[in-house]
Amino acid sequence: MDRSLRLISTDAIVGTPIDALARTVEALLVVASQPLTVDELVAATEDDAERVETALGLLRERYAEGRSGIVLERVAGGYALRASREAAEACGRLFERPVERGLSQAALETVAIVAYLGPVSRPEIARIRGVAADSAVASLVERGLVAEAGRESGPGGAVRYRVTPLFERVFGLDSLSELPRLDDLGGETEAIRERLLAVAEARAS
Amino acid sequence: MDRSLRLISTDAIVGTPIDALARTVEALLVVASQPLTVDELVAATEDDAERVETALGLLRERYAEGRSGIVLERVAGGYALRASREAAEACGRLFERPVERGLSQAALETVAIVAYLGPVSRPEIARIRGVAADSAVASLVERGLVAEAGRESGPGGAVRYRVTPLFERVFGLDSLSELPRLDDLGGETEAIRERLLAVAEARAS
Amino acid sequence: MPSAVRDLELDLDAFEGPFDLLLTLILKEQLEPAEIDIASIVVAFVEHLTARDRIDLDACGEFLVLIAALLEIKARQLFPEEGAELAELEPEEAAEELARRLAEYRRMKEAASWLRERLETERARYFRLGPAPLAPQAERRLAPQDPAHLVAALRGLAVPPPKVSLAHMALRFPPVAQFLERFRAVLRRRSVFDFDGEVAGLSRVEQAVAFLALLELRRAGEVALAQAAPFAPIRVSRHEAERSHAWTVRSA
Repeated sequence: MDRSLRLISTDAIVGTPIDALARTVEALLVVASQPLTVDELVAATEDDAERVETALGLLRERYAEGRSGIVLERVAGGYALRASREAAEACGRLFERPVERGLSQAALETVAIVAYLGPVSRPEIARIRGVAADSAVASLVERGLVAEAGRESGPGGAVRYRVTPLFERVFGLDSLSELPRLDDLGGETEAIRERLLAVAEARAS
Repeated sequence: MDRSLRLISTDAIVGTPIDALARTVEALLVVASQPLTVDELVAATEDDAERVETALGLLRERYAEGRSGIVLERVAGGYALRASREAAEACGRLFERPVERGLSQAALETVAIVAYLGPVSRPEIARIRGVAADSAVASLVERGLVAEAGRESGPGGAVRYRVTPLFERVFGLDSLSELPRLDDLGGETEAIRERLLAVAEARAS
Repeated sequence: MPSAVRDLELDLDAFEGPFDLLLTLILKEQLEPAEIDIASIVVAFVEHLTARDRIDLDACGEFLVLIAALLEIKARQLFPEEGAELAELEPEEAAEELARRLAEYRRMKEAASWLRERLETERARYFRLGPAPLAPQAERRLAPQDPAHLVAALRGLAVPPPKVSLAHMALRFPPVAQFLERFRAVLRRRSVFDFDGEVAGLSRVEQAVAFLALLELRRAGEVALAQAAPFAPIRVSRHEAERSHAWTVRSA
């Protein structure tokens, strides 16, 4: 392979030493908020793909796990800089959010329905609450209080949700059987469901 | 000064060599979305301020303009990574500059007032500029250069505005105290007054 | 006859064209006075004057009157509450205050041009806007919660809805025309009356409709309105140039 020869000749045409190209590539990567593809790097540097790959190779050595706190990672969409694993704990502290004190009314109603009637689907939650449940469910899933639990039977059945072990921990319950009883609403799951749906219908009419 | 002694003893307590701390600091800087203050770095690394400053010193040498495509700079009261000036052209092909579309004269005057006199309310800005400030303020807020900062005291007080860390970053200021003193900017006022006087004298003669 | 003032060509941020068109648009409320940079108009006029050999005193006088009127309109719109404040100052104090503000604005213009230059010298500054591509996700952690809140939320959903009140359906709006006639009748007897006194004792809805009628009369030029201060009594007087052609009810 005439690799060294080719490198020299390309250098002569483009006029940028490979380490200067590598500096430009690392500069592009530190500004990017998305992984950059080789094509994008080629377009931005106005250099050729092979030389850009060579520069990326140099940078992968310099920004390697264990050697540097900044790590160059090859991901699905291209290349991106990330924090080293060694620094994961410190990064976790940087991104820690203060503890939230409570849940919004919408979230509380939704998680209560899922806890007592689950597994339930979003359409059913929406029917009981009288408003679309999409964002409330999504935020509960994101917080890890609620998770998917299969689909309703039949073709195209809606996804159903149940509460998670994190929910039990946050509400101080050893299991769902410790949920306070709702005898005034009928006590049993089916009775509570019918009662809530009946009220929702009255509200809608 | 017992600096070396102190360094060794701190090392012994914390147990992290200074280069490992520097790696953690660079990792934090590469994932942060805003400049990080020494205090924030101290909290995230759980190390002490003096050692964090030492690590930052090492990193400023490694990530210096001309030596690296990634540059560590002191800006907006903290530390942040940016692309080297050398790579500006390549960056320009791939990214928009934070204030790509030129700021209008109205926007520049408004942001100057907010930077020098902030927090200020829209009525105060209008009073100084002699024209309504609503659209200029709205465009600055949209660009992220200006943000709300509470209200004037008293019921129904007007919203007040201040400049953001992004403003300092875009203009390359470590803090607002780096803005030139207004007295030093008054040269043209004097020139105008003199010109007016000259015209008046010419008419009188 | 061509006028040096009214034909003055202007090129402002918010307007381009002759001065008299600008005035027309402002008087027709098609242009916001607050958006007009009056200093630029003055500069344009002074430049216009200096381009000539002799001073046109008539033009200067006309210009002064027009620009003063424009300034007053703009000032009233910009600082409705401040007009009174400045009016309380002695002329020297007011002039001093005005000079202070002009100087402050001049300094801010200087600061703005410094910022413009700075933006130019910092052109090469590129940094990331927004989160890093592979940054860790911020974790949202919840404080311990009380299961009783779940119970309260479900009980809230199980409360039957209250009977819908239809009371507002009975709300009747009296026709505006009724108040138009009433106010006209009052004005035939007296040249001035006090709005608040006239509608005292009426329901809030009736008062609101009466106020609409008042605005209609004002719009048609049948009455003049005066109010000393916000929330002060509104004085209604017969408009001097009362229009003879009868007002026909267009709305209501």
